[in-house]
Amino acid sequence: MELKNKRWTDEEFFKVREEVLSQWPTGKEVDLQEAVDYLKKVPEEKNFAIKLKKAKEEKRTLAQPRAGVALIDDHIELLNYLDKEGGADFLPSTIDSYTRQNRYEECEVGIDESIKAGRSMLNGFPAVNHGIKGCRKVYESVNLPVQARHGTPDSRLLAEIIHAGGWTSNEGGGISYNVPYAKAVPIEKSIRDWQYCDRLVGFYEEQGITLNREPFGPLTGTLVPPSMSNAVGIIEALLAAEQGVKNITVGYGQCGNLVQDVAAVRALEEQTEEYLAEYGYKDMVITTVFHQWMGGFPEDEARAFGVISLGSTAAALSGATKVIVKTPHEAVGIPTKEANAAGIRATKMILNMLEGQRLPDSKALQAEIEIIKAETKCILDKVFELGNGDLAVGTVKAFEQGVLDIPFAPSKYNAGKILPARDNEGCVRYLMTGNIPLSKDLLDFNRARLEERAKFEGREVGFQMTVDDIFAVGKGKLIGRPEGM
Amino acid sequence: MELKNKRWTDEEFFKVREEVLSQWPTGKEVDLQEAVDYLKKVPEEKNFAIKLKKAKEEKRTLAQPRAGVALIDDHIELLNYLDKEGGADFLPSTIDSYTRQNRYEECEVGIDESIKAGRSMLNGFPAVNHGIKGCRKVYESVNLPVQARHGTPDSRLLAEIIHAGGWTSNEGGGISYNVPYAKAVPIEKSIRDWQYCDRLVGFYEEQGITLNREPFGPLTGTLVPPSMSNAVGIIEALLAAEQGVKNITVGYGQCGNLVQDVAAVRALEEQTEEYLAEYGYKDMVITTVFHQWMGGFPEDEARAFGVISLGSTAAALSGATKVIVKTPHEAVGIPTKEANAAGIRATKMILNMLEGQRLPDSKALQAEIEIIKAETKCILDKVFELGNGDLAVGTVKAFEQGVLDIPFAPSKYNAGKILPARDNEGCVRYLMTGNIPLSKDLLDFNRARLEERAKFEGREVGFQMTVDDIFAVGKGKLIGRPEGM
Amino acid sequence: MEKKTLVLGVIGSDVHAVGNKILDYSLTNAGFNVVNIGVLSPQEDFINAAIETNADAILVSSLYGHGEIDCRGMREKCDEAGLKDILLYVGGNIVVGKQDWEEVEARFKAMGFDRVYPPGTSVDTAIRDLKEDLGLE
Amino acid sequence: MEKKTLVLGVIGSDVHAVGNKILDYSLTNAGFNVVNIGVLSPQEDFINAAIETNADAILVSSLYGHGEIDCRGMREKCDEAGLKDILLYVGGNIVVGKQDWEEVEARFKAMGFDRVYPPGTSVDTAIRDLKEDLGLE
Ligand code: B12
Ligand code: B12
Repeated sequence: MELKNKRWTDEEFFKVREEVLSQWPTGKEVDLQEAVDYLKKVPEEKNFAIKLKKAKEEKRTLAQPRAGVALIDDHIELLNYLDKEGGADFLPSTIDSYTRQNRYEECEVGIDESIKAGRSMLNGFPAVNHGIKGCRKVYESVNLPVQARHGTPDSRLLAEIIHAGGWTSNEGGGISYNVPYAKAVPIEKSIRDWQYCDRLVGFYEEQGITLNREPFGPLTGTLVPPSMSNAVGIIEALLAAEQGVKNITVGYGQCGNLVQDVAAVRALEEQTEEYLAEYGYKDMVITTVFHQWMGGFPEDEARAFGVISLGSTAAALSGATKVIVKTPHEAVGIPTKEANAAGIRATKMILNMLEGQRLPDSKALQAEIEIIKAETKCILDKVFELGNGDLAVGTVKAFEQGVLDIPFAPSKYNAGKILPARDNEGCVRYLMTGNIPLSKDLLDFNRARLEERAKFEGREVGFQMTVDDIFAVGKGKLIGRPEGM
Repeated sequence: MELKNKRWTDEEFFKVREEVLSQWPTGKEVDLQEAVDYLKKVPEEKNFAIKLKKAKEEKRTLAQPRAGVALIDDHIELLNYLDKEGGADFLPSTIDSYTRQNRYEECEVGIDESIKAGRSMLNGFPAVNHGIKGCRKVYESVNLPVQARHGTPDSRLLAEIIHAGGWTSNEGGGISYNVPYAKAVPIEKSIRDWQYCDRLVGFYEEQGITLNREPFGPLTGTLVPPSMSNAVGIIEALLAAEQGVKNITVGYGQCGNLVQDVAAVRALEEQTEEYLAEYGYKDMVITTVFHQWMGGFPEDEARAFGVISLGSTAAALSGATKVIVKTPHEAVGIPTKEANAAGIRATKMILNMLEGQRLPDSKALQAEIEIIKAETKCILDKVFELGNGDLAVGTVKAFEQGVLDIPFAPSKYNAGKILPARDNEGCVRYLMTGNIPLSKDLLDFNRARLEERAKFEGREVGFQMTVDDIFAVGKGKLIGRPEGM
Repeated sequence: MEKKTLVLGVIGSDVHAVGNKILDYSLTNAGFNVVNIGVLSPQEDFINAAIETNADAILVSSLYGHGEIDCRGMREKCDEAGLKDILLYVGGNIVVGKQDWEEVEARFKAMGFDRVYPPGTSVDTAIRDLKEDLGLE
Repeated sequence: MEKKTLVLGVIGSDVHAVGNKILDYSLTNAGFNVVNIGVLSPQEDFINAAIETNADAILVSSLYGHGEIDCRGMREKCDEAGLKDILLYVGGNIVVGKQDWEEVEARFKAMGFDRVYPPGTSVDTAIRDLKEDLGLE
């Protein structure tokens, strides 16, 4: 089957589906008609898509943690703790790393060992192994909408099981859950596999059940220039819409300059809507998610609270619909449930205090929005051009040619030619532009902003800036200035 | 001696001084000439006034905690802990409540009991009782500038001792350390006593030693409308300048709406400079201090970190020169040194990340600056009018007539006729305007903003809003909406 | 219902006025006759006001940390003044720093306070307890 | 100075690539010959690379929490493969969650790792230790 950005026919879908469901015994439990009946009974307040739509209408920013452990009962206890003691608005189920690699046998071992050890030996919830029954038990034992959060290049079986299990949102996408999460999965393959996940959601939509899909905005979480992650988000939204997805949350990972962060969210929301309209997708519900700082954290918990809080502030002021919450344990290891709840409480304190407040419109904000949109458009134009109008084909070629290029990604299908660095105000800019097709004006703009910093710091623009910037937040600063500045 | 806003003659000053120094035995140790020689040796980096001036030039926001215990060695240990483990930029010495009431005998008891108990039985450092020697020991044992922070209507002896003791800043003022801190001290008396403190600083200035003075901006810390606290700050700056003070830090306590907070700091700085220039005071160095939320805190430490962080963000974005730091223990009790240092670290993380960033200029920001300035001018015009051009006299009369009126103040010399409440965006507005002389436009503006909230909440504008707003932050919100909103 | 009289104030060298004003407003609203002696009040002022107004209860606030010192001997002084068994409540931030609440409560109960309230106590709690202790409703 | 060869990689199903790229860059800059096998690398890949390049040390990164499982038996496999006494370092976030560091270090030393690094270890520390252990300078 040739890769194309085109809605799969039922024939195509159901043919592949047979194979997917046979990948692990729990696959056989999925009966779409029964699942539709089950999902029809999900009350509005436990439907991810509907709750997001409402939040957008009410102009509120809602909070969601990350969390997942190996065993069902422990996982339920964890989620309810985050609801009750943290005040979470949405619940996650972070999936373990073996499931992400489709290594379900190893999950089985992890589950057994966890039972024996009396504590989780997996870094997440192995949803495929627990099957529909396990997922439904989770869904039925909590009071909030549940989403799968992972990093799985091939998430087809997982998607089947979680949605039939009552989880009304799935994070990921053919680019965002491949390039940062895999070494050797061809882009072509992951796009196709995510078309499947999207088509599944489209199928449910056609049955009158709205489910949410969320491209993973932050990618490698490390100094990704906003226009690059926005371009990826928009592509994934378009690909999803083509398969019939209606409720999409596009995402962005905090960079740290407040104006750039707000501009990025606004540009992302506006351009996503523009592109979806341009390509004829109707009745779309587009919301945004802001990820608190996704790079290296400071080890000290008080400083970590500072980082978490600044992210919450930027999220609120940007008007994002949702914010993904970090914890004071971030730099060290998977958080205890207490640390996780503390992160949510700090976040919600700020969201509550800033409810209804926005960064006022200003020349500076408009200028940054314009820059991000212009850069994004340069990239997207070229992607469409490379695909002769087909976005899926264009995306594959764009990665081959480094037109799409994610900094610090492990994937061998990623060119790895661009390098980011902060300018003198802390905005993330392109230092090495590799093959990204920015106009001369935009290239000059990026360069000039970095030269300004270089001058201020009395050194050359160069990779050392990038390295210093990567360590900066962990060391308590935003910009990696030379020692003693 | 009749109260007038006029520089005291040397004769007047030295006559009163005799009496002041005899209030407690340690007073006799103060020898101005010897003190001048001592202060001349204070290196620049340990001089509060100079470090503030530099920070302003470098456009940086520096952090200062509050802290003080009964015994000298413990106090030194505490301060050095806050420097090393917290990263404080300035050190405080919070003075105990007995000293604030000039009850030095009780301090003596408190010191003895603290020695016996092996822990501080006083809620601050009794600087008068420890005398110059004690203060110098503190100054010499730390690496940062030291300031006295208290709440003392009559701080004359305290001022003599701390400045001679090497502490290069004194907080307070004739209004700000009376009305929120006393029940029965006439405004006339406290203004006169603070003229003394200011004249002392003026004397040092004339000897070539620059010392910092800081009016206490937040007043009762509870929903004080920015124009009221700004008016008080400007009056105290003018009164201080008349006595020869050159280096003044005007202050503001966070209200919670980001635009209003930034506007308030900018209006305060600009108007203070304008008024000082208008009344002919030259070579003034005006800096600003932003107090993190001064009202009731949430008990939960994670939420408290949120409040602290939001305050740090507003401080940084306003461009304030200094921020006064709260701690995660705020709602419960005097913090441990660990909690205090944690508050500083969270604060500095944010200041560092936002270094160089400002809230961009915008229509909304300009509009709020204009409102605050206009309200402040209405109040100040009337104060000058009441005093027939004499600010000191005008201030006394203004309190008598409720032209100056601080919400929730304990002083019987305060009219207590005004009531504040938040508008629908969380800005603090005048709900009951008592006798403050706002123009019709401004009265209408305040009313309209509150009506907007009332409509949104489906209830009447009224005192219940004020009550709800007082509890709101402690309960995790900014605006005290009716239950379930 | 019969109007009960409460003496309200902030003890010692303490100037925290906000809670005091709110308590005054809310207790009055709840139907009590509130005699508010305000901040910076010594024990004597509470006792004198209670005698003068024939009060049913004394509500002591202490916020600033010296509460333990300021409250010592208050029950004895009440007894001496003839205010036998008058209801004595205390609340606010009654000790210095974060301390174990059970211990703090026990210390103040041993001093003769009938009810001891931790930081953040809501006015509703106070009203409920007053009604119970004064046999209202 | 003689160029020492290091094998560098991220073990197991772990995709954290940033630290790996920084280590590669900095260790190369510091004069080492770095053979970087990248993320998602099984034990075998480390060992094969070390044999092929006649390496002096193997630097294992593990960030994602499964480090303890992924590293088990690595020393034995090295021994079997004839990499007798090759220097074995491990670093990153090598266990799940916040744990007592002394215990963690002891566990990995018992597994045969020569040096075990806590989260947030700077590259300078690694370079200093490598120079010491490899007898450089
Ligand atoms: C960025 C990041 C990501 C990115 C990674 C992008 C990419 N492909 O590289 C994304 C978002 C994709 C990601 C995914 C996940 N992550 Co992650 N991630 C981080 C984060 C925030 C920063 C890591 C980083 O880049 N640091 C900067 C670099 C320069 O530092 P470094 O990696 O620590 O390496 C330095 C030192 O440690 C040292 N070092 C490292 N190895 C070695 C070895 C030797 C021998 C020596 C001497 C030194 C040394 O030198 C390096 C350079 O100075 C950390 C938390 C943190 N540190 O703040 C979490 C963290 C590592 N991630 C974690 C987890 C659990 C995951 C996920 C499993 C689940 C999830 N939460 O989504 C997935 C993993 C998927 C997988 N299969 O691996 C956990 C690990 C928990 C644990 N050990 O208990 C962490 C600690 C977060 C947390 N507290 O939960 N992550
Ligand atoms: C605002 C404030 C101030 C303002 C007060 C303005 C004024 N004149 O009223 C200013 C800035 C002037 C101030 C000064 C000081 N403060 Co102050 N202040 C606060 C703060 C932030 C809020 C207090 C408040 O108004 N809360 C809102 C009201 C509505 O609540 P409330 O007072 O707690 O009262 C409610 C309940 O407690 C309860 N309640 C109270 N009393 C009683 C009694 C009974 C019987 C019952 C049933 C219920 C009850 O009902 C009330 C209504 O719901 C608190 C910390 C906090 N809570 O977050 C610190 C706090 C009380 N202050 C503190 C201190 C130390 C001081 C100073 C000594 C030193 C300093 N840091 O500058 C000076 C005191 C000067 C003096 N001599 O008293 C400490 C006390 C420490 C301790 N106990 O260990 C606190 C806890 C802060 C801290 N953690 O360090 N403060």
